Amino acid sequence: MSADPYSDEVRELFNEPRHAGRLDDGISVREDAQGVRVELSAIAGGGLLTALGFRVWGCPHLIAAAEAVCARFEGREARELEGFRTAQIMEILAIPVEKTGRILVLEDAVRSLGQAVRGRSDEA
Amino acid sequence: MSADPYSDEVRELFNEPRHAGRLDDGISVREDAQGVRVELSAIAGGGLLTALGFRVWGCPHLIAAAEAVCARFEGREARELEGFRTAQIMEILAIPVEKTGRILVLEDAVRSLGQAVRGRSDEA
Amino acid sequence: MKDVVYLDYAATTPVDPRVAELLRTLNDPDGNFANPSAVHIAGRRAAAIVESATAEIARMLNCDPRGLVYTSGATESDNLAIAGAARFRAHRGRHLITMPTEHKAVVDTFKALEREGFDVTWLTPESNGLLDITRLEDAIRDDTQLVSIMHVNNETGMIQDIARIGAICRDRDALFHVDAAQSAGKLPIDLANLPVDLLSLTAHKMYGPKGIGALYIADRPGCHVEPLLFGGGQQRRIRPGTLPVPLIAAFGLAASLARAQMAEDERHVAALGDRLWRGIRGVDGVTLNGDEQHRWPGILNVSIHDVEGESLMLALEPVCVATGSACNSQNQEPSYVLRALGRDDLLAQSAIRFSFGRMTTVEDIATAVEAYRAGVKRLRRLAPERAA
Amino acid sequence: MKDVVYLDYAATTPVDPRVAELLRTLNDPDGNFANPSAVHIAGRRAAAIVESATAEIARMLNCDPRGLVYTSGATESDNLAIAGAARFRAHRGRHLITMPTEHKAVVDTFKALEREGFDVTWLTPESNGLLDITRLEDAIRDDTQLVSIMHVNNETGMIQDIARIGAICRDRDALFHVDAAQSAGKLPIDLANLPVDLLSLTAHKMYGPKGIGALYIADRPGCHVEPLLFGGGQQRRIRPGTLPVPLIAAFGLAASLARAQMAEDERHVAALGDRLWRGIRGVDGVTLNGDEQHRWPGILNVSIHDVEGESLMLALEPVCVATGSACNSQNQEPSYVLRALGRDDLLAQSAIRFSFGRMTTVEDIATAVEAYRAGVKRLRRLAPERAA
Ligand SMILES: Cc1ncc(COP(=O)(O)O)c(C=O)c1O
Ligand SMILES: Cc1ncc(COP(=O)(O)O)c(C=O)c1O
Repeated sequence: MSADPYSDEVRELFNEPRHAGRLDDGISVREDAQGVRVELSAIAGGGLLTALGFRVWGCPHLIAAAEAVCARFEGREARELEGFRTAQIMEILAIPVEKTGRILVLEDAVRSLGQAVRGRSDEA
Repeated sequence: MSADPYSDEVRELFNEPRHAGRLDDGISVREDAQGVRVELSAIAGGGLLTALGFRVWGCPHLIAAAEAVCARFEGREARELEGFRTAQIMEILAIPVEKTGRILVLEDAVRSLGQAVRGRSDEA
Repeated sequence: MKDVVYLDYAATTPVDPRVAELLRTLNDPDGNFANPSAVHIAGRRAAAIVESATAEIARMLNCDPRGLVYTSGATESDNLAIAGAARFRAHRGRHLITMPTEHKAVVDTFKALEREGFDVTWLTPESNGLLDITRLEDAIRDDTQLVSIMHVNNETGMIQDIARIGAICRDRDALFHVDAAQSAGKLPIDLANLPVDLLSLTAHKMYGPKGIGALYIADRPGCHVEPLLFGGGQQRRIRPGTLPVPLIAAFGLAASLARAQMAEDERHVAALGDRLWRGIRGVDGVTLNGDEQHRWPGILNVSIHDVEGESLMLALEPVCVATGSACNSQNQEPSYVLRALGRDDLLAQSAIRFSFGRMTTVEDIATAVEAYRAGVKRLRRLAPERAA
Repeated sequence: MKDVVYLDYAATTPVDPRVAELLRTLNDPDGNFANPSAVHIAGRRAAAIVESATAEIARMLNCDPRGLVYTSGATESDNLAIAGAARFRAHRGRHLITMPTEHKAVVDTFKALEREGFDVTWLTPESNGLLDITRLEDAIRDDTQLVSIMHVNNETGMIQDIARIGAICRDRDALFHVDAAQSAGKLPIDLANLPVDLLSLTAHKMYGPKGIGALYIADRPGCHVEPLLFGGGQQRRIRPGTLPVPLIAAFGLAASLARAQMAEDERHVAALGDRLWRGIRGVDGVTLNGDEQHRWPGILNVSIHDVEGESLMLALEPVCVATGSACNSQNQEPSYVLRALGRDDLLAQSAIRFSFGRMTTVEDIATAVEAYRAGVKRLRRLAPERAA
C-alpha cells in the first residue's frame, strides 16, 4: 500500500519552485553522484547571499529539497552554507530515509557552493 | 453448492400426501431396513386395489415415493404390485441415486403387499 | 428475501444496510476504485481507505492494526494460520493440538499437515462440547508448536474459554490459534489482554460482505506464518494480491458497527434465543445439543427423538435453518460435531440449527416455533410406530 | 473520481455501472444473501445465481462451466495453477518453464517451487517482449510438466501467441498455463479450440469487483491441481470457503457484458491508444516499450531519455498512471519486465504506463498528452545539462 510518499511541502516546492534556473552572473557549482545531478548558483555581496538558483535532475524529493535550500539561504550569510546539514530539511519535508543518499548529494553541493563563494570573496 | 435436492413433484407429494395413514380394515405390510420404516396397507376386492395407504419414517424422497406408489396403484390390479420396480418412480421424481437403498425398501414393501393381497385372496 | 424466514445466520448474515450503502458508494464508477498499491493520487486515497478500515477492525479487537492481514475469508485465514505457523516452526518440533469439533477449515488443514508428517493430537470435548482444560495440559508436549481451538462453535454455539486455554499455551511456549469466525463482532475479544497469537475472522458472519476475512498475527518472537500464496509484495508478502478496497472498507464499517452496538445486539439475540428455546423445549423428545451455559445465544441446536432430520428440515420451509454445519450440508452425513458430543447417528441426523441475529424479529422466531411444532407433529403422525 | 484522470486500468478498472447496480441489489438485506451451500430455499436460490454466473463466464471463454473454480483473484489462481499442477505432477518430473517477464504472482510462485526442489527454465523474451517459439521448443524436455506464459503482459500490453505455444506444449505432453488477467473479457479466448490447460482470471481488470477471480482447469487426463486450501467441501474440494455470491454474480455479469461488447470495447480502446501514441511519439527522446504490433492497444508503455521517472510521474498529476507494474509500484526499483526487454535502468525508470478502457474519454487522453508534454518540458528545463 502506498501512503503518500510526498508531504504537502514537497508537492508545493516541486510544483512551484521559485528558484529554478541557473544564475548566469553568479557562482555555480555542480555535483553528479548517486544517479542524480545537482547544480546550485548564488549571487553574493558583502558576505550575504542575495540570490540563489538551482537545477536538478532527480526525484521530486531532491527537487523540493533544492528549492527549500535556496529559499532558506536567500538573504543569509554565505558562510552558513558550509555548515549546512540536510538532516533538518529531510525532517521538515518528511523525506523517506531511503532517499538519504541522494539528498547528501545536495548537502555536498551546498557546501561546495559555500567554499566557492568564500574563495571568490577571498580573491576579491 | 446445493442444486435443489427436491423436484417439484417430490415437494408436492411430501407436503400434501393424500394417502397418508394406515387402513385399519385393510391388509398391511411393513419393512424396516436401511434406517427407514415403511408401512403399506391396501383394501382389495375382486383383484382390484380399491384403497391404499402408507406410513413412513424416512426422508422426503421416500415419503414422496410412497405417496406416488399409493396413487399409482389405486384402482389397478393387485397382481401388478408384485412386478413393481422403483426405477421408474425414481426417474419421475428425480430421486438422487444415493437414495436407491432406501427406495428399495419401498420396493420390497410393495412386493410384500402384493404377496399379502394374493395370499389373502387365495385363502378366500 | 421477504418470502422466507431466514434463521441461518451462522452460515452467513445479511449485509447491514449501512455497510451495503458504503459498498454502493465504493462500487460506483465515480467512487474510489483504485488499486491501493498504486502511487498516484487515486491509489493513495484507496490506501487511506484501507488504513482507516484496518484501524476499525483493530479497534474491535483491541490490537495493533499492523497485526492484521486480509484474506478471502476464515477458511483461508485458518489455513494460513495453521499450515503457515506449523511450517514456520517445523524445525522446532512437529506436534500440534486441536479438537475434532473444529470447523472443517481447521480440521482438514490439520489432516493435510498429518499427511505432511506432522503429529496431531485430537482432543475430544466433554459431552457439552467444551474442552476439559486438564486434558489440554496433559496433551501439551515439549515439541508442541501450535494449539488451535475455536472461540464459538458454528454448530452448537458453545463458547470455549480461550483466556484459560491461551494461558496454558503461553506457559508451555506453544502458539495459540483461535478461529473467531462466529464470535468476532459479537463477543468482546480483547487481544491486548488475551494470550492469543493467531485469530481468524470473516466479514460475512458479522454483517459484512462475503469474500473478505483477516488473520491477526501477534507481534511476538516466534509468531510468524509461512505464506501460502506468492506474488506482488502486498501485505508484507504474507498475503499478496490486489487489495479489494470496497470489501475491506465494508469489513471495517461492519467492525465499527459491531463494536458500537455489541451489547445491544447481544441483548437482542439473547431475548430471541430465549423465546425460541422456551417455544420448543416442551416438544416431546427435544434435546439441546451443547448446554445452556457457556453458549452464544444466537445459535440454538436441537435434536429430537424419533423424527427424521431431512424431512423435518423440509417440513420447516420456508423457515431456513441448517442441519449440520452449512459448509457441510451438501453431504447428508450425520454431523461429526454432534457425534463428538456423543449423539448417536439418528439423533445427530435430526438436529436443526437455528441461528439468528441483528435483523431477526420476534415474529420470525414465532413462525419458527410454530413450524417446528407443526412439522414434528405431522411427521410423527406420518410414521409407523417403532418396531417392538 | 471526477478530479483525476484515471489511466491505470491495467492496475484495476472501475466497476461497470450495470455490474455496480447488480451488486447493490445483491448486497441489499432484502436481496439474496444466503450461503449457496445451504440446502434451504434461500441457499438453493443462491446456488442458482452462482450457476448462471458461472455459465456466463464459461460462455465468454467457450469452455465447460464445470472447469471453472472461483478464487480471490488472479494471484491465487496463478498460485493454484502453478504450484497445484507442479505438485500434482511431481512424481512424473520436476521441470517447469516460464519467463521472467511474467507477473509477480507467476514469477514468485515459480521461485517458491525452485526452493521446493523444482527445476525452472526462465526463457527471456526478444527485445519486443515476445517469446521466440523456437527457444521454447528447445527448452522443453521429457520431464517438463508445466509451461506458464501469460496472454497480455500487464506492463507492456504485448500479446503472446498462446495458440502456437499451447500446441507445442500439447505435442510434448506438458501442461500449459496462461495468466489471462489482462486479456480476459478484452480479447477473444476460445478454450474449446485453444490448447490451454489452465487459465487464470480476475474480475477487477474487466469491470467487475475486486476480490474474485477464477481458474479454468481443462478436463483432460493429467490436468489436475493439488489444492492450496483445505476446508468445507465447496468447489469439489479444489478451493473451499463460502462462495461470495454477490462477487460471483457480478463477475458473471461483467463477463457477459464483456462478451457482448468486446468488439466495440476494442475499437474504442484502439482509437484512444492511437490518439495517445500520436500525441506523445513526437516528444524528443520518447521510445515505446514493446513494439507496435502484437500489442493490446489499451496499454501504452513509453520510456523517455533524460527525464527522471519519479518526477515525471508526479508532474503528470492529476493524471493517474503507473511506472512499473501496479503490484510493484511501492518499490521504486526499475521494472524487471522492462529490464528484460533490454532497457537500461535509467530508461526503465522513466517508463510511464498509460492504460485505459471502456470509460476513458477522448478528453482524458488529450489531458494526458498535454500533461506529458508539459511535464517533460518543465523537468528538462529544470535539469542541468548532462556532464560532458
Ligand atoms: C467457525 C468457522 N470457521 C471458518 C468458517 C469458514 O469461513 P469462510 O466461509 O469465510 O471461509 C466458518 C463458516 O463457514 C465458520 O463458522
Ligand atoms: C497479468 C496479471 N496477473 C496477475 C495479477 C494479479 O491479479 P489479482 O490482483 O487479481 O490477484 C495481475 C494484476 O495485478 C496481472 O496484471
